[in-house]
This record gives sequence, C-alpha cells and structure tokens, in this order.
Amino acid sequence: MAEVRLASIRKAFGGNVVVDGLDLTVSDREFLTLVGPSGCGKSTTLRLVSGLDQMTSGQVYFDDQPVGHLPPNKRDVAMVFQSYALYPHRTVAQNIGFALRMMRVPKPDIDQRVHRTAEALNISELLDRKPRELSGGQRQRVALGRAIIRDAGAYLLDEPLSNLDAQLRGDMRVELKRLHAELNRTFIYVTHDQVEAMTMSDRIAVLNHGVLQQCAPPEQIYQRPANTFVAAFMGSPPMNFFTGQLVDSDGERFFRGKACAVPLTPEAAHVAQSLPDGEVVLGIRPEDVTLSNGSGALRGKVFVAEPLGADVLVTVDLGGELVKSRVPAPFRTSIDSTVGVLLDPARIHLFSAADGTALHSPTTT
Amino acid sequence: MAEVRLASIRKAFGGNVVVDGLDLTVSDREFLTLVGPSGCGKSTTLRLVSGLDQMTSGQVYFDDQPVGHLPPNKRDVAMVFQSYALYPHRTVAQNIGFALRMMRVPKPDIDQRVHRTAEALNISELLDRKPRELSGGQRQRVALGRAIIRDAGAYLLDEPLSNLDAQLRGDMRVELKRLHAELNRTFIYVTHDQVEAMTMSDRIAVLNHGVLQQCAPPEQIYQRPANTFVAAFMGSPPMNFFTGQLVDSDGERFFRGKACAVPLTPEAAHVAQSLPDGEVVLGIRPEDVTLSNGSGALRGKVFVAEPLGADVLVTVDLGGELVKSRVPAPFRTSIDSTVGVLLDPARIHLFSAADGTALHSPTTT
Amino acid sequence: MTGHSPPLRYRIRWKKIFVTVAAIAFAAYLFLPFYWILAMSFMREVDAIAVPPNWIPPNPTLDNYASFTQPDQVEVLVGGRAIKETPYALGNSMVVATSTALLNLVLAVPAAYAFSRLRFTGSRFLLVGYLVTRMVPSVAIIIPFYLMMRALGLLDTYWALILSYLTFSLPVTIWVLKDFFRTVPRELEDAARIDRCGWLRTIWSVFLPVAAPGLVAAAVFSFMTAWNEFMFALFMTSTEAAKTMPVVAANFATDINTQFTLMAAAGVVAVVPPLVLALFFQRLIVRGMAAGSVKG
Amino acid sequence: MTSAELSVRRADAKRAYLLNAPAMVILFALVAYPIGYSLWVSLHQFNLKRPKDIEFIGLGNYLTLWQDPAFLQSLRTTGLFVLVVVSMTVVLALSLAMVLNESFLGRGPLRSLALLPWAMPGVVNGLMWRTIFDAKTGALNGLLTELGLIDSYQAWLASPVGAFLLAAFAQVWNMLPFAVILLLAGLSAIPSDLYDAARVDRAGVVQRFREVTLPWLLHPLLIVLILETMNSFRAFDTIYVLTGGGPGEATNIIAVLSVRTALTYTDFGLGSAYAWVITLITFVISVGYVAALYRKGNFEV
Amino acid sequence: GRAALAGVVRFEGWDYEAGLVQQNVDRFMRLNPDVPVEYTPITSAQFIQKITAEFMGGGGPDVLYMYDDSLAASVEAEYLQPLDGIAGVDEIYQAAYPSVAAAMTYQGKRYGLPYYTDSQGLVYNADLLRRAGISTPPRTLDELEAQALRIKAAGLLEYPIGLAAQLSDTAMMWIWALVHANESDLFDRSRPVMARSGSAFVAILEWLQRATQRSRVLDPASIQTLPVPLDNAMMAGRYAFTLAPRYSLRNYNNPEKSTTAGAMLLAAVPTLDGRTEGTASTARMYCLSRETEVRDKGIRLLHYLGGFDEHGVPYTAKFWFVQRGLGFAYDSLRADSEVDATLRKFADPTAYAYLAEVSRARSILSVPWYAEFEAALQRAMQRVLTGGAAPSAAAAELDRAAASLASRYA
Ligand SMILES: Nc1ncnc2c1ncn2[C@@H]1O[C@H](COP(=O)(O)OP(=O)(O)OP(=O)(O)O)[C@@H](O)[C@H]1O
Ligand SMILES: Nc1ncnc2c1ncn2[C@@H]1O[C@H](COP(=O)(O)OP(=O)(O)OP(=O)(O)O)[C@@H](O)[C@H]1O
Ligand SMILES: [Mg+2]
Ligand SMILES: [Mg+2]
Repeated sequence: MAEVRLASIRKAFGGNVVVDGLDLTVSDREFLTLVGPSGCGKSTTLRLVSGLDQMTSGQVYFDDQPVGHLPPNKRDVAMVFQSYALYPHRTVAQNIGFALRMMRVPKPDIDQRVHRTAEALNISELLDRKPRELSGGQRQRVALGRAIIRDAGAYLLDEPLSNLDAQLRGDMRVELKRLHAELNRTFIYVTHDQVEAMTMSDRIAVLNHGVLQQCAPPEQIYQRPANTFVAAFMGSPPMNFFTGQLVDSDGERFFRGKACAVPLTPEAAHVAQSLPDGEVVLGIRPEDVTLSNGSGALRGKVFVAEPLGADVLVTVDLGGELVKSRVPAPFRTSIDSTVGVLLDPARIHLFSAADGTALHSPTTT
Repeated sequence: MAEVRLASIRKAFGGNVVVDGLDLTVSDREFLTLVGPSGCGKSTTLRLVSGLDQMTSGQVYFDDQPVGHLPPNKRDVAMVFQSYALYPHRTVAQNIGFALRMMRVPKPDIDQRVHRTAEALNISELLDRKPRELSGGQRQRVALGRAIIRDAGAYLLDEPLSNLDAQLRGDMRVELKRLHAELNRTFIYVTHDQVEAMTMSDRIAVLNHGVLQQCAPPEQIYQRPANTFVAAFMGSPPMNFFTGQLVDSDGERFFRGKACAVPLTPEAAHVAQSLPDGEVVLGIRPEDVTLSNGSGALRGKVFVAEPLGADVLVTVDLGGELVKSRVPAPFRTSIDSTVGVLLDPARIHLFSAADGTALHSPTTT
Repeated sequence: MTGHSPPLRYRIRWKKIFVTVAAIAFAAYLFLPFYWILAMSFMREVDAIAVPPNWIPPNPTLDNYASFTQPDQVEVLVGGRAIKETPYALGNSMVVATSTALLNLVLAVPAAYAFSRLRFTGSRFLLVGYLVTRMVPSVAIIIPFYLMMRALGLLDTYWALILSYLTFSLPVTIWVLKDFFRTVPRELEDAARIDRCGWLRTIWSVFLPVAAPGLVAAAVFSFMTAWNEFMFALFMTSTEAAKTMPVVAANFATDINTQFTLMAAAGVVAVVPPLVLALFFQRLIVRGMAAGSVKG
Repeated sequence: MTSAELSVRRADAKRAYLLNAPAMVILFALVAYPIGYSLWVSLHQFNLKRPKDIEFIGLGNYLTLWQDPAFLQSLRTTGLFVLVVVSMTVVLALSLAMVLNESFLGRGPLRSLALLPWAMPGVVNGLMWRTIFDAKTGALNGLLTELGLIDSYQAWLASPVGAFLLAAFAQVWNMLPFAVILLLAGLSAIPSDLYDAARVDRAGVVQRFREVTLPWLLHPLLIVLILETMNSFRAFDTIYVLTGGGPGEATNIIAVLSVRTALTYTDFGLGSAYAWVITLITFVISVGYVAALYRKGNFEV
Repeated sequence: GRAALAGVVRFEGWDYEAGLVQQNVDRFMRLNPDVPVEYTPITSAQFIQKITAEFMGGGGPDVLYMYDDSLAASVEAEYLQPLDGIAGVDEIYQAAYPSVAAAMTYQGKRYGLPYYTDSQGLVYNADLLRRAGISTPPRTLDELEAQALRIKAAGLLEYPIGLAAQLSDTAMMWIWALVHANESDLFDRSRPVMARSGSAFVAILEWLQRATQRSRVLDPASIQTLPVPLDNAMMAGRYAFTLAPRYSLRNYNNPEKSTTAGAMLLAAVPTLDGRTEGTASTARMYCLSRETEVRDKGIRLLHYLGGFDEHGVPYTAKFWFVQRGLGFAYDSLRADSEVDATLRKFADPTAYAYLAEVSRARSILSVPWYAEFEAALQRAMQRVLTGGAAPSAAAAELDRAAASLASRYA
C-alpha cells in the first residue's frame, strides 16, 4: 500500500473541533512529519488515519480506495502510540512479537525478527521483562519495536523518540531512516523535535488548531515559511518578529519598526513595491542576528545570555523590543552591558500584519 | 527544606543493580539536572529521594536529617512523574489542586492558585476535562502543574517537558526557572534535552549504568568532560573521537590517528609530556571541525549532509573514519565530493584510551 | 473508484448491529420470565391459569398490590398476615442488605488492599482460608449458627442476619476487591503519596474511586446475597422485627394453598428496590476507568 | 536480601495482618464454631430422632456415604449439573458482560435488568419457573404453541433429560447476574488503548478477546468459576421447588440430598458428612481452577 | 426480640392463614385474660426444620401444630409430652373420627388434639364427563380407565387423569387412598407387606403403569406435578379426574378462582373390584411441648383450639370449616346448620361424609422413619409411572427399603 490521502477530514469531540477540514496527500514511500503545538490534533489525525477514531466528516483514501468504513485491523497500518499502550501482562518479547503472532507468522520467524528488532533498539537484554519493570525510555523503545517489526502499508509514529536521550535518539533516527529506505513504505511521523523533523522528513506538515498551515520539504518550511505561525514554530529559538511600516527614505525602501530600521534588499523592495502602505511584520532568525558594532548596528542591552553548548543564545533589549541572537560560544559580555546588534538585511522575511501570510522570504543561497 | 544529600545509595531489583553507590549533594536552592542514557537510573534515583522506593543500601539526608525511614508523604517533596500518573477520575483542575486540598488550603485559595498555574501552563481552557480527553502534551502539563502548584521542600521533575513542542518547551523552561528563582527551593530535574540541561541547571550530574560520571556546572560538563562518556553524551551531535598515538615529529608533539594527525597546543603537549607513550583518544566537537582547504586540512569525502535549519551537519569520511562537522547553512557540496577538513588544534580533548578519563581539555577562552 | 465500497454515511456498522441484537436478546432472556410474574401480578387468579395464557392481563386489577397497603380489607385472600408483614419485611430487607453491603466494604477494603499491594508470608494461605470458610454449605452450619446467635441473644434482630450474611459475603468481597485493586496503576498511589496523602487518604481519594467498578461489584454482590437469602433469615428471625422479604414471600406459598397472583405481586415488590438501586449505581461502572492516567 | 529490604518486608507483613485483622476476627469468630461443630457432628451418629444414641463413629458416616449407591448416583448427577451450569453461566455471563461494556441506547436499564434474576427471592424464583414450565397451564407451552413450534402442551419436566436441562436453565438464569457484574467490572478496568494497540496490530475480534480481554479477566473469571461451582453444588432452592430432585433421580443432586437428610430426616451426622463432601469437592475443584489458570501464565494468586 | 416473658404461652404453627389464627388466638385471650399467648407463624415448608432448631437450642414453643406423619419423630426426639390423664382428653378422643384419634396416638399414648383432618376422594369434572356421554363416575379402576379413554377419544383431553406425583415433602396421599380403598395396606404393624404376592398394592401399581404407559390416560407429567399446579390444572379444565382431598373442592368450585366452578364433583375412590371401600385421611393436631413451663395455661389453649367449649361445640374446628373449609374431626359438626350451609357451597354432603367415615389413617405413622420411607415411596411411584421399574420389582424394592429403615431405627 502506498499513498495516503486525507480529504477534508474533520473530527470534533462534542463541540470541540480538533481536526478541521484537513486535506493532505502523503505519497507512496514518503516520509511525512506532522508537527504543531501541543494539542493541535496530530495524534488525532493519526488515529483517524489508522481508523481508531471515526471521522466526523471527510474521507481517508489508501491508494484511492476509501477506507473510512474499515476497522483498524483491516487497514494494514502499524502505529506507535504516544502513550505506548504496552500489554502489561506480556513480556517485552511478546509485546514486540504480538502483531506477528496475530498474522500467524511461524514461531521461529517471530523469535528471530524479535531479536533483530530488539537489537536495533538496544533492548536485547530486556526481552524477558514485563513493561512495568522498564524505564520510560525502554518502554518507548518497546512501543517502537512493536510497530517497526511489522510489515505494514503505512507506519504511523506518534512521538516515538521523545523519551530517549540525544545519542539514542540519533541512533534511532538513523535506524528509522534506514528502515524507511529498506521498506519503502509510507511513514507518517509526529514529533516535537525539530532536528528530527528537519533531518528525517521528505515533507513536513505544520498543523495549528487542527488546520494545516503549510506542507513542504524541510528546507522550504524553514526558509520560506508560509506564515508567521510556521516561521515562529519552526526553528528554535524562534524567529524574531518586529511590527512596523515600510517607508521610503533616500530612495531606498526601509522597514521601520519601533526600535529598528532595516533596509530592504532589492528583491524584498521589489515585493514591497506591490504592497499597499501599512503595517507589515519583519521576521529574522536568531542566527541571522549578529552582535557587532559595525555600520547599521542597533544599540541594545544584553538582557540574558543562555549557553547552549556550541552556541550562546543572547537576548538583547532594543529599547523595549527583545531580539534573540545566536552567537558561537563563548560569550563573555556581562548582562546589561551595551552591544551592537546587526540584522542581516539579506535574511529578512516579511509577513502581512493582517493575517500573517508570508510576503517575502530571502532567496536561498 | 533544603540540602538533599545522597550517601552511597544503591538500589537493586533482584540481582540487577540500577543505582550503584551514588554520592551526590544537592545544595539548598540548587537546580540540579540528572542526565544519562535511557535506563541509567535517573527515575529510580528520584524515586529513592522521594521515598517511593526503598534503597537497598545507603542513606538520603534532607538537611543532614536521614529520611530513609520516612514515607513519601512525610518528606515534603513535589514530583512530576515520567508517566504522568494523573488521577483519572478527577478533572484537570482537581488534579492540579489535589495536593493543596490534602493540605487543607481553603477552597478559594486553591481555585485561585489552580487558575494561576493553569495559565502559566497554557491549559486554562482544559480545567474541566478529564485526563483521558487530553492530548499527550496537555497531560504532561497537568502532571507538571500538579507539582509546581505546591510549596514543597524539594521538587523532583522527571522529564516534565518531553512531550511538548519546542516553543512551549521554551516557555516552560522560562517558567520553571522563574519558579525556581521565586521559590528558592531545591530542584532535581531529569531531562534528555541538552538545551534544557544546559540552560536551566546550576549543575548537571551525568549518570551511566547507575554510576555518577561527573557532576559540574553546565559549561564545565560541556567544555571539560570528565571522561569520554560524558564528552560523548553531552553535545548533539556528539563529539568526534579518534584513537591514536602521541608522537613527536619535528620537535612538535602530534596526535597521530589512523586517518589524521593533529598538532598539539603547548598546553596539551605539556600534559602529554607527563604521559607514558601509548594509545590515547582524541576528541573534538563537530562545531570545532571546519570544512576548508586551508593548511593542515585533511582530505575526505562528504558522506552525508543533514540540514538542521540554521546549520548543516556534514559527515565526512576520512578514509574509513567518520567525522562530523557542523557548518552554517546552506551547504551545497554534493555527496561524495571531496572536501578539506580542519580540526582546530586548540579545541581538542585528550582521553585515556584505557578508561576514558579526561587527560586534557582545551582552555576555555 | 470501484462501486462496491459503500460511502461513509451508509457504512454498515456490524458491531453496532451485533451489539444491539445481542442486547435485545439478553433483555428478552432476562426480562421475559419476570414479565410473566409481572403480568400475573395484575391478573385475577382465573386469568392467570387460563389456557392459552393471557399475555396481557385481560381484566387488569390492582387488587394484589392494594392488599399490601390495606391488609385489613383482604377478606377472602390467603396470606393475610404475610400481606401485613410485607412493608416491614421490605424495610428489614433494606436495612439488613444495606448494612451488610456497607460493613462488607468497610471490612474488605483494608484486607483486599493488603493482598493487592503488600507482599507478606502467609498471604496465599490466608486468602485461601477465607474462601474455604465459604465452601462449607450453609446446611451444615445453620444449626450451630442458630445456637450461637441464641446464646448471644441476637435471635430475631438485624444483627443475627447481618452477621450471618457477613460470613457469606466477606470472603468473596475480599477476593473480588483484591483483584480490582490490582488493576489500579500503582503510579496513582505514588502520586497521591507525593501529594502528601497518608495511607488512608490515598485509599479514599485516589484508590477507591479508580477501583469503583470493583467496589460496585462487591457491594452489589453482598447486597444481593443479603437481599435474597432465605434459610438463615427463616431460622434467625420470627417476627416483623427482623423478618426479611424472602421469608414473607415464602409465606404466600403454603402447602395447602398458593395464590399465585398475590405471590407474583410480592415477587415484584421484592425485586423492585434492588433494581432501582442498581439503576443508580450502575453509572459507577465506567469503561476504561483509568484511561489517560499513566503512560506506559 | 539486604536487611533494609528485610525490614520493609517485615513492616509490610505487619501492616498486612493489621489490615486483615478486622475481617479475620469477624469471620473466624463467626464461622469457627459452626464449622467446627459441623465437622464434629459429621463424625458422630447424630440423629435427633435418636437423642439417646448419639455416639462418636469416626469416619462412619463417610463410609456409609461411600457405600450408598444413591449417593454415588447423585454424585454423578451433581457433577454433570455443575458442569452444565457453570459452563453455561460463564459463556452467557461473558457475552452479556461484553455487550454491557459497549455503549448503546438503553445500556443503563439493561445493566440494572441484568441484576433482576438475583433480586428474586429463591422461593419466588422457583415458583416462577414452575408456572412457566408447567405442563398444563405453563407460559412456555403457551408461547411455543402460539408460535406454532409445538402442537400440544408438553410435560417439559417429566422427562429426565428435560427436567435436568430446565433445572440447569433456571439455575443459570438465577446465578447469571453475579457472574455478569463481576466480569463487567473486570472488563471496565481494561485500558482502552490496549484494544487500540491490538487493533492496529491486526488482531481481529476473536484475537482481541483472547489476547487482551481474557488475560485481564483471568482473576475475575477465577472467582466466577469458584463461586458458581460452589453455588451450583449447593443449588437447593430452585431444584427443590422445580423438580424436587426428580423425575426419578434425574435432578437429585447432593445439595437436595444433604438438606433432606439433615433437616427433614434430622440426621445431622450424615447430613453434615454430605456437606463436608461438598466442601472437599469444591475445594479440590477450586485448586484445579487455580492450577489451570496458573498454567495459562501471567497469573499469581 | 422474642418476648421471654414469664407466663406467656408461646404458640407456633405453620403459616397457613396466620391472620385468622391470630384472630382466633385473640379471641382466646379475651376469654382468658390470664393466659397471654404469643403466636408465631412459620413458613410451612420449613416448619419442622425450624422447630427442630428451636428445640435444639432449648427455646421451643409451648404449644405447636403437628403433622400426623411427623408425630412419631417428634416424640422420639423428645419434643412432646403425652396428654393422657388430662381432663377432657378422653372425651375428645371418643368424639373424633377413629382415623383421627389413631393418627394422634403414638405407642399407646395420646399426643394431640385435632386441628383438622381431610380424606382423599375421586374428584371429577362432570362437565367433561357429560360431554363424553358419561353420566356416573367410575367405581372401579378399569371403569376409570375406560371413561378416560372415552374422553380422550372424544378429543376433549389428551390425558384425562392427573395426579400430584412430584418428589416433595408433601405426602403422596392418593396412593394411600387407593391402597386403603382396596382394604389393603402397605404395612402390617409397621412390618412392610408391600411385596406380598397378590397384594392389592402391586395390582394398583400395575394399573397405574398401564394407565400411563399403555392406555395413556394418566398424564405422564404427573411425576412433575405438585398439588398446587394440579389444582390449577383442574381449575383450568385440563383434567377430568384426579385423586385429591375433599377440601380442594372449595377452590375448584369457586368461580373467583376456577373456570370449572360448579362442575367439580366428589366420589368414592375407585377400587380394583368396585365393591371394597375406604380411603386415606390426614390429620393435623395441636401438641404440648415436653419442656413447657406453662403447662396448665398451655392445656387451656389446647382445649380451646382442639376441644369443645362450654356449650359442647368444637368452636375452633367449626371456625376453620366455616372460614376456610378445613375438614373437622368431629362427626357431630355435620349437624350444625352453618356447617351444612357452607359445605353445600362446594361439595355434596353425602359424598363428603361418606369419605370421612370410611377413611383410615396411615398405618405407618407410628414409626419415626416415616419421612425417609415417604421419600422412597415417592421415588418408587415415579419409577412405576415412568415405566422405569416393573410394579412387582418396585414393590419389592420398597419393601426392602422399609425393612432396612426399620432395622436402622430399631
Ligand atoms: N521494577 C523493576 N524491576 C526490574 N528492573 C527495573 C524495575 N524498574 C526499573 N528497572 C530497571 O532499572 C533501570 C533504571 O530505570 P530508571 O527508570 O531509573 O531509568 P531512567 O534513567 O529513568 O531511564 P529513562 O530515561 O529511560 O526513563 C532500567 O534498566 C530498568 O530496566
Ligand atoms: N476524548 C477527547 N475529548 C475531548 N477532547 C479531546 C479528546 N481527545 C483529544 N481531545 C482534544 O483534541 C485536541 C487534539 O488532541 P491530540 O491528541 O490530537 O493533540 P496532539 O496534537 O497529539 O497534541 P500533543 O502534542 O500534546 O500530543 C486536544 O486539544 C485535546 O484536548
Ligand atoms: Mg499527541
Ligand atoms: Mg526515567
């Protein structure tokens, strides 16, 4: 099986609309990642695709066949539950091999596949334990193992790595990518980890309040966000935003905000020409904000500096507006001292102040 | 209450030693973060501190009073469970206010504090729901709310933000730091998120297989890891390691590995003098590996390039050994093309090949 | 798209159909026998024994019920005394059954908690010991029990009944509760202890609500055991002071004459109070009680 | 085990016995004497009609039983009766409980209705079934005739097989609620996400039942089995009113024999011996259940 | 709680018409203000069991009801005391029907005063007989079978004859009636004589088996029929013949309860030869407990209940007959006009009186193992009716059972 198409699916719990007219096609063999703020409807969407919940309206197609009427066990999907849902009475090995047993795979085959899976997940020594004797991360890996051992048409993974340490998560990422390449199946993946989303996906779909905001390949999501929501959501720390006007001065087109003025590049200026005057939102990512005293630098006070290991995240107070800048570690300037802040004009985004849709994104170099 | 001291605590499940002679003092008002690979004993340590589990041996002191014999409800700790453990029959509001009710706080007070807490956690609209009607991240926030609403001597937080999106997690981090500052109490925090660990902690304790590896302030952990385990564990992507010999050549002391040779800085050389000849491990972080064709560059082939948003993680094959380099986006070199790799000699770490303990770390600038 | 996949809204919900059909079948199975009694209770005796049977009372009458409220006006009917006793008996049954159920819970909850949460030597022995006391048929113990109650001066009081029903139901209640307590996630208790609940508070505020289905099952069990027990009630009581409904109902069926319609009315009267109670309490049996509370 | 764990263990044991103390005191205080008395009586020749002839005869009563063909016959009948009743009860109760665990219109009333048979005093229950099965004026005959399933009224209880099955049927109807309520409570404790997981793991209805439902229900099922066995071994009321043990020996189960012997013939010695045989058999069967379920795995008492 | 007040007469009986009993007892207390009586009714099916428990616990009643067939056992269990020598008892025993007097006597001692008595008779539905063209009831068993066959042939009923033959604690009085009617017996001074060759008992069993198995006029469902369902079937017109106590006619002919009211008539019990006559009766009595502490007051109550008042009228016996039609033990009451008027409402006085005269108490009542024997008898009858045993074999087996019981209690 292959293409998964969601056609205007909608799910409401009582009066509470949780997924709102979602149209999304996940093509065959694609690795699609669903991201969005907590409670935006990601898990619900997966449950609708798997058939565990019934849509209020809309239809799900697998390879152009409507499957709305099929129960989950007829849909040929594998799923990792956000809450794990391990069988408490069964050992880890039995949990992992459960689906195979249901499909009447011969016992020796099951054993062998369980061992292989457990090895990939680094839980081989735990095979005889019961779930309640496992740590959080170990449980999560069992839940993951239960899905990836199967040969399903589509894999639905709901935050399968959230409780793992960075290293293990890196390993698992590689493992999942390998699996995806090997199986050549459709994956729908939910995560809160931007690195995961960026590194693993063919495309990322950003949801907010059950509404699809943008669905595009990772670089595009990052570099050409469709609106302020996506721009703010993707990227950690998030993009800096300033509200202001576009003004002309000295024949150059400027963005003028409360605390800053930024000249527009010709491309941006070109886009800006066609706009009515009025408010716009300027966005710029922290890594495009440098601290220097060069020309065009704005003066601000260091508000807080957070070391992130390789980098330091410096928040500067530009007379009431805060701007974050990511600079390489170490950063030794003390709090409240004055620094110069440089917003790279080539890296600015412009958004409509009214509805937040993107007007201009920097050209990718 | 204040200082929490763990004296040689040890916990075994059957024959399986999970916490192994842990000595750790968390001083009053400190924010200590416990990190370590999945299954290393973090949650177990918290359970021992809270009194939910009984130590096999050792003692826990709160302000120099042994509390090993006290039940959890007498220890005055608040805790967020990795598995949430919400009261299923109570609403969100009742869950959050439960501890206050137990302490006979007057009802209006409870209501007010519940509302304040819910607001901070951004779950005000969910107060009347039951846990089963919440999304994963919402449940986690309820679990967090249940702990932070209390006024406890020590706060034990077990991965309280793992299921939240980056933005919310950022907000929560700030909220928790604010709370910590406001309450001025001891916090013991478990997380897998390095950013959290680095930005929030006064000190980080790294555990492996139940054994404490290092306990130090974040920068020190990052910049002067006590051994290869800590060096590898902290930092994402992890440090690059090369095994090799220290050799003299042209009067300079070199590190010579299978695929690379790196000159040592005078400080490193100084340390190296005192070492017997033999194997050492050289470590260098991806951000200290640059791609350039300058002098001293090693030749390698681009193996894979993973875009991370602001940066790209490039893995280069140095004739059999892989080295990761983090370079600013965009990275346009195609896979398999040859690049030059420069390991910054000033940024290398040296570890004993025998037991992994650190021999030399670069001076922090 | 092929034509034979039905559109969403006309999808056949086999499960729903199956459940509905099964529910109707079970309702019939449970209710029809009772319906016969119910119908009879509104008939005159001639109509009750007619061939073919009258499915619906042809001359509906409330006489059978009216006799309970106006026992003195019952002239020609049998069981005049039993009629008079019925209201008292209902009250006695209610008191005895309710107290039995409550006492059962009070005594069984701590014991069952110990079995489900604490590991101690002799637990199996004790558990089996409880059940063994229940395995001796009541015919063997009814006479000595009678002698004991007589010695204690408890004959013809509620206590004689409550105590004997306790011996019947307590072992079972402990077993039932023990099982349900095991299904309550331990993390919930942990959370409660962290939230500064002592042992009792933990049980009361967290444990029991989550184990509610089990509590309801246990309470209903002990209530019903007490409600319909006959032999002990007969032996231990003799007057309106403690006689329960089954004893009085049996009085409608003498060896010389049985007035079926009146007896049917008594049966209906005996069945209604527990049913009404059940209607209220069944809400506590909630599906997936602990859903959403723990992850793992 | 270390001393710390040992002391925890000891504290646990102390607490456990403390928690059990009220139940233990009440229970053992109330049943110790009656049980001891009846055991003692069963070792005596003890017939009230012979008050002067009461004497200790050891296992005499049990030997008498063992040599009594009526008893042995009754033992066989009882075995079959228990088998039929318990299996029918479990199957019906499980299905009903599963239906009641679904949500549908009218679930609340049906849940209450499921308790109805239980609330019916034994005498009323017995008489109710009598009037229904009656050969001359019974509702069953009336119904089947009107449905055209039979030509004329049948004497359902007059054939040994018919009487046996109908007695079992009436008994099942009466005992069903207990099993239903227990199993229903057991079902409701199953976390729903386990079903979700099993469904995406491609488990069909039957497999979900076998793999998720049954393992969770093992404990309630054990109680249901033990108690229903116990109850059907002593099913006296219904049988007594319905068939009186007949026709012939068809429904002459030990419970009827023991009540007759002890209370009608006032032969307490022999009657108590019957009761203790029942006790022993139920005990052995219960142990058998535990062992069988234990082998199913994942099961601790 | 139980009022253990000194001087109170504790009076217990099965719960038949407990309201009326109380009414009567209240009257007694009005007449005898110095004798307080506490009356407790007990469910009839468990009456013996409960008084057993009470006597065991030392708290038995002072005055109590007793079944004729439980008398011997109760005396053996030392619950009762003889009434011989009490003033007025001799007169009562003389006035009572001999069958009743015999039933209240055990091992030559008198233990009770009569409560009521009743005799078995043939009850038939004259309406059905008429429709089958029959005008007189059968005298012999063969006639009974023939008439039944005619009714059956007329398509009126499939099984014209019904009997109450279920295993239960209720005595199968009809078999005793058939045996007594043939001037035979099951016992000869408590020695079983059932298997004796040529005994009427075997012949009766043969007829029963023939009627069930061969001519199929006796309803096979009888083996699962209790007296009350039998009554219901009679009142529903589902049988033409049965053997029942005279008393049952009161209901059969009551239009409030019966669809066959007015058509139900009484006749003598058919016999093998049509010439012999007789039937069986039951008796219920009032007894005095052995341990009573209020003997004199208890005796006064006994006299009120079972004896004659100062006008020489058995007040309570008449009360029961008028109120509920319970058969009286005194022939003298027949002359009472009120009694006569009541009787005419449901039965023919001649047939009614005839049955009382010819009836005999069960000879076996004078053994303490009657209950056990009755169970064996019921079982034997079932085997005969179902064809499960040959009549002679059944009789022989019953004989053996009785002998072994006798030796066990010897
Ligand atoms: N009840 C138990 N019986 C046996 N082993 C257990 C039990 N509970 C935990 N363990 C083991 O103890 C080790 C430590 O568990 P712990 O929960 O402390 O890990 P953790 O550091 O919190 O891991 P994670 O990050 O995955 O949550 C794990 O290897 C786990 O398998
Ligand atoms: N049974 C329910 N009844 C009512 N509302 C529900 C129910 N289940 C989920 N919701 C609501 O639906 C919304 C979407 O839930 P969902 O679980 O899909 O979120 P999510 O995107 O997976 O979030 P998270 O990242 O926190 O897991 C949430 O606001 C949640 O509160
Ligand atoms: Mg979710
Ligand atoms: Mg953990």
